[in-house]
Amino acid sequence: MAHDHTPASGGHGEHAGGHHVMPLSVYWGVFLALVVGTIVTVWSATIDLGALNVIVALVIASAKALLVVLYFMHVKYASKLTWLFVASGFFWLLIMLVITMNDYISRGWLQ
Amino acid sequence: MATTHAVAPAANGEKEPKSFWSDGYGWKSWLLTVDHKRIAILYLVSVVAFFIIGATFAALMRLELATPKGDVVDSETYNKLFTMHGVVMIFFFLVPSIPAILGNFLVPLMIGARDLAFPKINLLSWYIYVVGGALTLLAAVTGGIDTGWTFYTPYSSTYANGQVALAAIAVFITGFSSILTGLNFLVTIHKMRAPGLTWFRLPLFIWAQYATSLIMILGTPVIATTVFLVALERVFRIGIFDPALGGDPVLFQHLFWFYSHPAVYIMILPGMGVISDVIACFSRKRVFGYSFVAFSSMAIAVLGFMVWGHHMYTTGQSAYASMVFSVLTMLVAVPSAVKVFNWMATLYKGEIHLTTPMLYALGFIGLFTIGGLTGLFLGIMSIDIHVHDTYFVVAHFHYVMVGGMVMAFLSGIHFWWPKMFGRMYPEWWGRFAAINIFVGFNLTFLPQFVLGFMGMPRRYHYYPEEFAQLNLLSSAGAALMGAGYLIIFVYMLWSVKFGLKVGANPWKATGLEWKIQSPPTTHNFESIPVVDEEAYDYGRGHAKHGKEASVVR
Amino acid sequence: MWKNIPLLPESASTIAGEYDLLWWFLVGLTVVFTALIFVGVLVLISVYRKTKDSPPATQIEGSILLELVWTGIPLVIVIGIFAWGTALYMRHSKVPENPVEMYITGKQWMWKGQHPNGTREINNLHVPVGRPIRLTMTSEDVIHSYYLPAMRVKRDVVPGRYSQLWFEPTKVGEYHIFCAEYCGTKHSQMVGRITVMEQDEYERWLSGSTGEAPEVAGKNLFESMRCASCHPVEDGQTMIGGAPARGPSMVGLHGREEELKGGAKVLVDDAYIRESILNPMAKIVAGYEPVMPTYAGQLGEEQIIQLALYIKSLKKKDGN
Amino acid sequence: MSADHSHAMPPGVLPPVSHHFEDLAQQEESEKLGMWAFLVTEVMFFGALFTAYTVYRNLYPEAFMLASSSLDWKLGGLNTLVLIVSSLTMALAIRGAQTSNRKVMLGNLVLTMVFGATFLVVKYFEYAHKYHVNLMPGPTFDVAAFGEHGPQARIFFSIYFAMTGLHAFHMVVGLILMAWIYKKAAAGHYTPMRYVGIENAGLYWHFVDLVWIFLFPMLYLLGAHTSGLAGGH
Ligand code: HEA
Ligand code: HEA
Ligand code: HEC
Ligand code: CUA
Ligand SMILES: [Cu+2]
Repeated sequence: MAHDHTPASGGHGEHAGGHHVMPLSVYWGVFLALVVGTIVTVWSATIDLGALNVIVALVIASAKALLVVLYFMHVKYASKLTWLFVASGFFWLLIMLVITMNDYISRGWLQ
Repeated sequence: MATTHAVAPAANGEKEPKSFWSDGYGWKSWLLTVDHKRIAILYLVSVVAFFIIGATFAALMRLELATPKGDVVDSETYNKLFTMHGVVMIFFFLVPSIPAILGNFLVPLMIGARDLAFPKINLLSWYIYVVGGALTLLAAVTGGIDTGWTFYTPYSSTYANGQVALAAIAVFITGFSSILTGLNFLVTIHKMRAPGLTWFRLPLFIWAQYATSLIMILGTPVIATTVFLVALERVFRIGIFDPALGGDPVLFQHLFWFYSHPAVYIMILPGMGVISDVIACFSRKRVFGYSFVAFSSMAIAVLGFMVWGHHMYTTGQSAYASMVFSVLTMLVAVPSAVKVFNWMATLYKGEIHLTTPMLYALGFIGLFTIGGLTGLFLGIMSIDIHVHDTYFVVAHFHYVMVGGMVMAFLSGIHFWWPKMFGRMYPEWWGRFAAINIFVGFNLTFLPQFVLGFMGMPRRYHYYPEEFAQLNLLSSAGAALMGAGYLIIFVYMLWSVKFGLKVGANPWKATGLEWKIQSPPTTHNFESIPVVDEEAYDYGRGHAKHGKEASVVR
Repeated sequence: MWKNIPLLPESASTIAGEYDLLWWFLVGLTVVFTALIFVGVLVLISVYRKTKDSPPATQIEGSILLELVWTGIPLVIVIGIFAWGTALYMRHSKVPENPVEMYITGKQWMWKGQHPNGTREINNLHVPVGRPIRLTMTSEDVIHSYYLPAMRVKRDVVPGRYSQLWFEPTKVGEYHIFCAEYCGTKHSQMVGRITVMEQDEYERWLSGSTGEAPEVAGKNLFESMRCASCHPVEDGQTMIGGAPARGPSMVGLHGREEELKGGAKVLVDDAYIRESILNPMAKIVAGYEPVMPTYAGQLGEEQIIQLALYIKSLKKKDGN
Repeated sequence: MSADHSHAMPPGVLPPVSHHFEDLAQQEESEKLGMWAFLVTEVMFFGALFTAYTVYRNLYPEAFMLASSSLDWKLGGLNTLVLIVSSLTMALAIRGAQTSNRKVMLGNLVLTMVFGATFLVVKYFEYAHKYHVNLMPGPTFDVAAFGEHGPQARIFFSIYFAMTGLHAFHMVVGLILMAWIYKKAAAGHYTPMRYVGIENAGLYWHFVDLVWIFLFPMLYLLGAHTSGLAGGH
């Protein structure tokens, strides 16, 4: 990656590019957003939106997950390789879900 | 870098050079080792032991099937035999065969590293493998399992007798061994390549291992969870897969094949990697279309995850889903074809040496082609309806797994044997056994294609009279093939002690592993090499005639 | 010795011919490519085999053109056979008009068959030649698979649901029935014979056999299981004491589009009737209360089939 | 990615590098990548259960709503918040390591463990309750509790216990991991120079949190819009 492995000899500072110290405000901000997200999830579940309920719940959960991954797990500042790994995890999960459901949903579609 | 290191074979009896073999002799030095080479040897011993067990089951099965009546064992025993044969051969022999033995030994050597990224985890994965194997054997002797290696519900979860839960747990545990190996390889290949060794300078064996590792870490967890659910269902009747409790047995098949189809590529990609290296070496040529061969491995790994439903055409899966699976199955065959053609092109204008590893490699090309093309039959919905769960399928997968992967395994083992042991096996016997196995193999499994088309279902203890002759032929072939394996077993053991000693590079092959002594020292490289040459750079001096005594001239 | 060894399966159904055509095409394809590769390899190794005075290898990097060719050709071939095979599949999954309906129940380790007139047989099936036969199948325990190699058909028989299979025999004779899905100890003995007969002979065979017609058995069940206490079986019928029926009338039910609570529509077929009996709450008919009890565990698969046949026999009278 | 570890590190300046690595950067990158690869595996572990969930939820929507309503959303919600807080403290602990603030690091590690344990205690009470009212799938499961939807509701609970059980197992492992990390942290193993250990433990912890973020609405809130937020009967 964009790491230049400067030999860190003195014992001060960061010796590799990935070590990014985030300001405290970011952590607290994310935390607050997660709490708000949880409350909104519960609240939205009580309103009858029909099929939309699921979608709303999933969208909020995904947004929360994204915040955790990007900030708590530092992926925002991580190498492309890390991005690739994270993305492939979710991509494969999607393969499994979508292709399996493809069978269940389309039973009886053709003749 | 380009200098050859081949040295005259030391006269027998001379003091052994220091190597990873001489780095400690006690049992502790083996059982607590973190050296990837020693772990590879541990795997070699245990994987071969499981092959012998699996082959014994096969021998009993073929003996039984020699006649239509069930005269050797009873039905229940027969069912246990093929179940154990499948489970042992797949989970304990073929899946770990090339990755865990050759991969462990070679990945660090080929990329110029001193070890895998996580040596302790590497040892751990061997222990997990051994525990899983021991539990499976325990299940076998304390009641056995008769579900078939596919563990279909609700038979496995509710109706089967025997130790299904224990076997499921054993498979679950073994999965972790596979996952940890894959994880280790992935990280090692990403992070520990020697300076100058860019992705496109890697041997194709490494590309194949990389693709295999991807499948291992992405697929194996799913089978682990799935068999675990089966065990839960069996013990607690939780209702997930049992229709009597509201569950859907077909969901089990989806989850099972989500892993088990990609797993068949775990069982072929490493073999393809071996074949690329062997063919390049014994044609003294760079592999034709290197990057296409490399990327086809990745294409197989990714596409391979989207075709699992071709095992389920007759289950009542929606016709639309079957269609999607069918077309993707067709697509995944294309990268395999690309590889076969590139290997053939590599032979063109080469300098071909028909050594033992090369014979196996050529055998692989032929047999894998037959196995793969008959896989296409099965991928077509209307055709599969008739031959699904018949001996046609049995023949198909033995062609790809035995004709393909086992041939590749034997090829690789012979090819790197001198590197692992510093000694050569007897070449004449090597070629003899190779031809013996090739003939015996075809005699065993070619008739099964015919049997399958005639409609003989698989997993049949009794079968109708009209299938008798072909089955007898198949059993005879198995005996012949068995003799071939026996020969290999004997001369390989012999060679460890009495084989001709060889130098660093008896085949005059390219690649970092051949630039260090045979067998390597514990730390592989005195100093980490800097790579400045392309993969398979056979044009550069290696192929020149030399005076050194080495097997390839 | 080899003279009387068959190497081909019998072909005795309308689809067998088309099936075999594609089959032999694929065999041809395989033989051609295998030959190409075997011969290719043999030629290459004999021409370029290292000898004393053979030239050193010529290093060739590769060729984009060739790669495209040998990616493209297999691609075209596989898409071609996919299209052919899928078209065949689609054509073969369409059931012809007016099939003879038969019912199969799989059970460790036997096949129970039921004819339209109630004749039952085990591990055998007698069918008339030249008529499409439709099998509605289910299992009482594990997954089995009904396999008629001579007809080139096979279908898994899954507990908890109906699966269907059809074929039209073209040749009088006796053929194998196999169970193709591994189902336990005697899987290999879960076999039988299908006998294809001339139509008149089939009818004679049918009439010669005794057996309560399934509708009659179904009618008895309908009464003994007290279905009749809620469901009218004649037009305009009211329940005891003149009360309105609690459940929908069974007259003309089969084949009708039923409107469900919530507005969805469902076609009443065997599977729906089966579900209504075993899991009545899954789909509630519009205008009725969900009061019907489940009969899961009280009725076997065969009895459910009899009930379904009885319900089917309750046709609307003409002119109504 | 980068294979250019050509320059040799001056030995002895930094914490010891394992023999088989060229330099510390290579070792750290490997360890982190290994953790990510492991998490990808974890996604697939849970993935199989998510798939089973999706299939059955699609097949039996009413039963799932009904069964879901008998879970106590308040406890589930509470646990969600508990985990979010523990994720925050985890992140702060790592920040403590990065900024060589030993007190922040150790204090937050303790908090993380406390919240993790809280989660498990709450979970224990939920499980115990389900056990007492016979909603634990198994021979004692009370199929009649959901009327005609009994068998389907059992599937919901099977999936509920499988998913939350696997998740709770991860929490237990996480706690053990944290205790170990704490020991190492207290012994001064983590410096701004080298803190992959605690960072990897953090990745694991956040991942477990992330799974719960999905589990909560999927399991606890399905029936809320029809039966209201009654919960917990
Ligand atoms: C090493 C293992 C391995 C490999 C590599 C493969 C490779 C393939 N397999 Fe196989 N398969 C198994 C192991 C394997 N299989 C096993 C174990 C089973 C049974 C499981 C059980 O039920 O117990 C099975 C079952 C199986 C089925 C299910 C059959 C059934 O139960 O009804 C199907 C169906 O589509 C299938 C298809 C394929 C295809 C299309 C390929 C393709 O990847 C093959 C691609 C290769 C080629 C096509 C050859 C090379 C090409 C050329 C030389 C050029 C010419 C090419 C063209 C014209 C296209 N396999
Ligand atoms: C890696 C995988 C692998 C390997 C290497 C093999 C190797 C062999 N297999 Fe196996 N096989 C499977 C994987 C494998 N198999 C799987 C997954 C199944 C499906 C299981 C299921 O349905 O669940 C299966 C099923 C299977 C069947 C079908 C059983 C049935 O459906 O009823 C048969 C039948 O012939 C068979 C035969 C053989 C033979 C002859 C060999 C040979 O290559 C083995 C060579 C060794 C010997 C032959 C033994 C040594 C010889 C002697 C000691 C001499 C004496 C021999 C005789 C008298 C015969 N196998
Ligand atoms: C207690 C009364 C009751 C009994 C007893 C009963 N049913 Fe029903 N049945 C109903 C009601 C009410 C409905 C409509 C609501 C629904 O779909 O569940 C119904 C619906 C049906 C349907 C679907 C009808 C349609 O119009 O779609 C079938 C088929 C059926 N029942 C068959 C049976 C059979 C067979 C039995 C006996 C084995 C039986 N019922 C016993 C009350 C009953
Ligand atoms: Cu029934 Cu096999
Ligand atoms: Cu497959």
